[in-house]
Amino acid sequence: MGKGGFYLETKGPIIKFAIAEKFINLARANSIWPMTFGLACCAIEMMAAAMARFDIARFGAEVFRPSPRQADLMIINGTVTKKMAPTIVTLFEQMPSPKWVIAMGNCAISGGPFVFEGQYNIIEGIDKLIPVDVYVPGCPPRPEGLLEALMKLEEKITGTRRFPIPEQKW
Amino acid sequence: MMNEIIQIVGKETVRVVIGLIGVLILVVVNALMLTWLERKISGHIQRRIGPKEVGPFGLIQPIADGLKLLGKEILTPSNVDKPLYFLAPVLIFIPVLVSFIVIPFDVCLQVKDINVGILVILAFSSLSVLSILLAGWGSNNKYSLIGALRSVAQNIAYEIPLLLSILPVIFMTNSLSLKDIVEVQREGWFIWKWQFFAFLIYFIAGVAETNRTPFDLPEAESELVAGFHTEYSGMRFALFFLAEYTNIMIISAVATVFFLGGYLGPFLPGFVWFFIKTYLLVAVIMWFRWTFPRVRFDQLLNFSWKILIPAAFINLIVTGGLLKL
Amino acid sequence: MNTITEFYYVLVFLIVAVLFTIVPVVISYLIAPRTIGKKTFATYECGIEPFGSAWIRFSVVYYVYALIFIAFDVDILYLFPIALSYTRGGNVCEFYSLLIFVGILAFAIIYAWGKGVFTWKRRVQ
Amino acid sequence: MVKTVFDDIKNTLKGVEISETSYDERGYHLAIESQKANIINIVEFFDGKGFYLEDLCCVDYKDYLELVYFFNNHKELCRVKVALKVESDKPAAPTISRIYTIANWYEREIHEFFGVYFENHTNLTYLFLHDEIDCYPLRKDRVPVTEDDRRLLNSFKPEEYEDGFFINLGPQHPSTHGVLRVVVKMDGEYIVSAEPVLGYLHRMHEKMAENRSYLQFLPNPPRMDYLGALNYNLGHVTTVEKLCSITVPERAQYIRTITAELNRISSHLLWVGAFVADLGGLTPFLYTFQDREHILDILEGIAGSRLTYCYFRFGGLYNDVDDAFIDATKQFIKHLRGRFGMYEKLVTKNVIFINRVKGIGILEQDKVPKYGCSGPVIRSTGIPFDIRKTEPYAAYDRIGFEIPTGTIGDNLDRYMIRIREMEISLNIIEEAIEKLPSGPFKAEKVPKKLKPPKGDIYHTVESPRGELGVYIVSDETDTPYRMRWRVPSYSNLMTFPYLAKGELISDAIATLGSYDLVIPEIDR
Repeated sequence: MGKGGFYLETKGPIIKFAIAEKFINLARANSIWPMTFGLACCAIEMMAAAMARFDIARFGAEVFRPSPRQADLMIINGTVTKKMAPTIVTLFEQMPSPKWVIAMGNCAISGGPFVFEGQYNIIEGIDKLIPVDVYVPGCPPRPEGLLEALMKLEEKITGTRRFPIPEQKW
Repeated sequence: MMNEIIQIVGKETVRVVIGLIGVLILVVVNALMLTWLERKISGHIQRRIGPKEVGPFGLIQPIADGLKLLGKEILTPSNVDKPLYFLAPVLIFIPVLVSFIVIPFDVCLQVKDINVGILVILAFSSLSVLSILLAGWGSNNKYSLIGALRSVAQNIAYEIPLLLSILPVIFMTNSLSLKDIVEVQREGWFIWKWQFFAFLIYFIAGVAETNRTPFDLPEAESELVAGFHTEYSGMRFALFFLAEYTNIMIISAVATVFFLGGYLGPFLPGFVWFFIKTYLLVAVIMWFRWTFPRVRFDQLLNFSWKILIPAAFINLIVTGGLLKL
Repeated sequence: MNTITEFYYVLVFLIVAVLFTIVPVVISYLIAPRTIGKKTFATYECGIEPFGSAWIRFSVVYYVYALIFIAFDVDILYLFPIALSYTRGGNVCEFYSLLIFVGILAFAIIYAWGKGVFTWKRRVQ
Repeated sequence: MVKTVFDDIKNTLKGVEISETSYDERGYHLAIESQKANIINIVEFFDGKGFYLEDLCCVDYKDYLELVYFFNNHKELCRVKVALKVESDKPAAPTISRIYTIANWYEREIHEFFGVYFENHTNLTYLFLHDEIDCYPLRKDRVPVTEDDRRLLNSFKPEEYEDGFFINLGPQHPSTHGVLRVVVKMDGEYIVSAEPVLGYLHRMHEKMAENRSYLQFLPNPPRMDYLGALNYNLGHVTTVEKLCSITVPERAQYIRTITAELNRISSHLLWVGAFVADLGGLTPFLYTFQDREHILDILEGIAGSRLTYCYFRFGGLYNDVDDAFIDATKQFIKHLRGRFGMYEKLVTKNVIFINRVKGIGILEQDKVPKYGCSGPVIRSTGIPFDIRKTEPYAAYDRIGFEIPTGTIGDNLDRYMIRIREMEISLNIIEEAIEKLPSGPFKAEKVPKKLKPPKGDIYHTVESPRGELGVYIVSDETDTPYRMRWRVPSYSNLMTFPYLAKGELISDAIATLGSYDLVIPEIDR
């Protein structure tokens, strides 16, 4: 971004107790509220993850807040164009901390299929603009992919994993 | 005068403190319960499970939410009107707490039976309108502003049917004390004794007063993002949330007292009956939310003025007539 | 005496309510981390910089409703004292006074209705 | 129709070069070579005849640019291509936005991507591109943005708007279903004016097409419209097949019909849910998604992905369907038919819903040609216009079906039409399964490297949102010289400023929802 990507100044809390912090982190991991925010194809799969079949509510993450002020998680679910980029950075900055970002889909990770010589309109990877916590590859990823990303994010917050990783059978 | 005050403080402090602790616990537990209930009910209506992994049946989910919101940064946008912006969440909580003074949970389970009980609730509930207006105006955000203005118009429009629907009951009991009103119903609940329509009017107006679907215009998500609390984050937002759920309970509790015989009922202890009735009504309000679309603003206002208020007038006249003729 | 007691209750609850809202905010302020970005404190408007302030003159369509409300709310408050002593008198004439009072109020609605206060039209120039 | 138009032009517009072309080869009946001097007259002629502007695009031939206007008629198929050559150095052309409202956006688009200046155009500010673009992207040579155009880059300047109450709906807004931005001027709850701002998801599909071979471009169309992926896939594939004269086996045609209709149902189902969610009722959204999952499962079984299917290949399909697919589809038809009753109870019989949509967002029939809208939006006004009937592709001409139409063109009509269309789609699928012939699913001897003959072709299909047109100019290489996508949501959205004017904001949002917008499709 020509007009200057982002800068963040992070400060820890004023008072910090190790035990309290642990509990609050546990609470944070179990109550991740995503922001209502859709970009492209992956947004439909994000919606599907919130619907009856995949039901992201089981993990307490179905409270989609339309205002960034009340959200914890930003799911970048689609191609980030140069016109959209300042908006995304603004929205990310307007979220109160602690906040997390999931880059969902190849477009958000690297520009995906829309990278070619002479491209003039997309950002090749949202991590050039804002810090990303979990990447979900796929074009688009399945809703299960997003659920797994949520698990990964919980693991990142608390340090422990909710379910054991299933054995690979192939 | 001074002596009297000291006397009262000395005599009543124990009761006040016990009552306060009880009410505070009730408010917090109720809000946690209701958020859980809402998410579970919505889940089951929508053919999914709802919160499940956090604690047994997801029961710890609301606690996790609360703790998370506690550990969340509180942002104050730079161009808000700071005094108003700070005052709004404080104001919204006053009516919530004060209303519980007069609600009779059982024959002797009441903080204080004030003889103008219902007036206390009604008077203080007007504060929440003020709070929403302050929140909307103070935020300096256009969605908030529209949400707040809608909220005010809506609240004042539905306050009249609300008043008019409880008036017939007062005509029949000649008392404003909630406990007296319950006691009179030993002869029969008012919902069966002439006041069925009053109950309906009250309930509809109550749903509107608490800004719930189908009257949730102030926070209409598809139009106004998050409505009047768009700019509120962390704990301040949680207070709005807490107040909303407590308000639902208060509206249902007053309906229980006025029309459903309050704590009266066979076999079970009184407060159990009271909570059963109250939460049934709460569940119905939640059921509304997950079934109906939202009404439009003019429809909302006109529904009150064209249907509810005339109906309430007729109901009042009929009650007056039945009592006298 | 009794009234002062009641006021005492309300006052205590009121103060506690205020404290109850301040304490969590303070705790939250102490234990929450903070991040400050360039636009963190800017007004939210879908991620776009808003055009102008929200504090401008704003045409409210429903101000007429507010006017009727004031008239109504005050009048209905008069009904509360009536309600308290309605059945104590044995006379039918109380019913007729009630009828007249409510009738006048109802007339106000009919008047407003007829004046077209309750119709919202699409505004096309 | 074609003959009368031909004669009329010959007689009334003297000195216009007009020729008849083969519809089967080119996709249009008449071709007109026009000059700057007479283009307005020609356009006015078509406007007078009740034609609508199907598409307006530009092709860069290096020595000159060619503006291509497509006119078509809703009543009877008669597609006319009008070509206007403009010099490549400082290109300029007269505007036709006064005659056709939709041309306003088409011309702005061409101005952005090719640098063609339209004389007397009211507002040539950039619609799609970001502020720091430094060249005209679709020009074959790199042409830097001129100083005059640079001033038009930032389309909204706050200082001009100090006197009004302006609200941005979007790009991040729950009601815009993606990243559409509508700048709304409000007067209390009423909308004074609404102006959509596009381009937040412009993914350069048309530029990519010029850089990829026909085969390599296959995955792109499904990503333009991720809800009607197969229909886009079909549009691309059938156009190229027509251009290269590839015949597709009958079995493949039927399977294409079945899968495309399944996809249409899944798209409409999502819309029904999203539309009711716009009105505040969230639960139907979850119910429709549940039904939609059945379709996703069925299509995943044959195409391999859940959303952006790329199932059709030039000359046939990626693979054949099996009995499991047929059984699952039959079961699904039964299942969905049973669900319509529930939707009716939950939505259509709900008095709040009816009061919210009835008589709102009325689009008059006579306004339709000015905007060139299509799909359920045009059918709601009472015009039975459906590409599946007027220009049948796949196996639609061998299957009987009706076209549902509305009466007054309000939101309720658009809702009912989509519900009805789902029922009709079920019937189509049922009939197609019954008639499904055996045989190969792929044409033999389709070369890996397609090199179509020189020339251009315009071909349309009916996507769930309306008329999807693909215009390909081939130069005998394996990459298209120019590929232009005429997308339905674009012209449907153009009616929004008109329909939203003077409405309450809640109604305007319902109207916006009723278009069934897919933003990547508009932005391409």
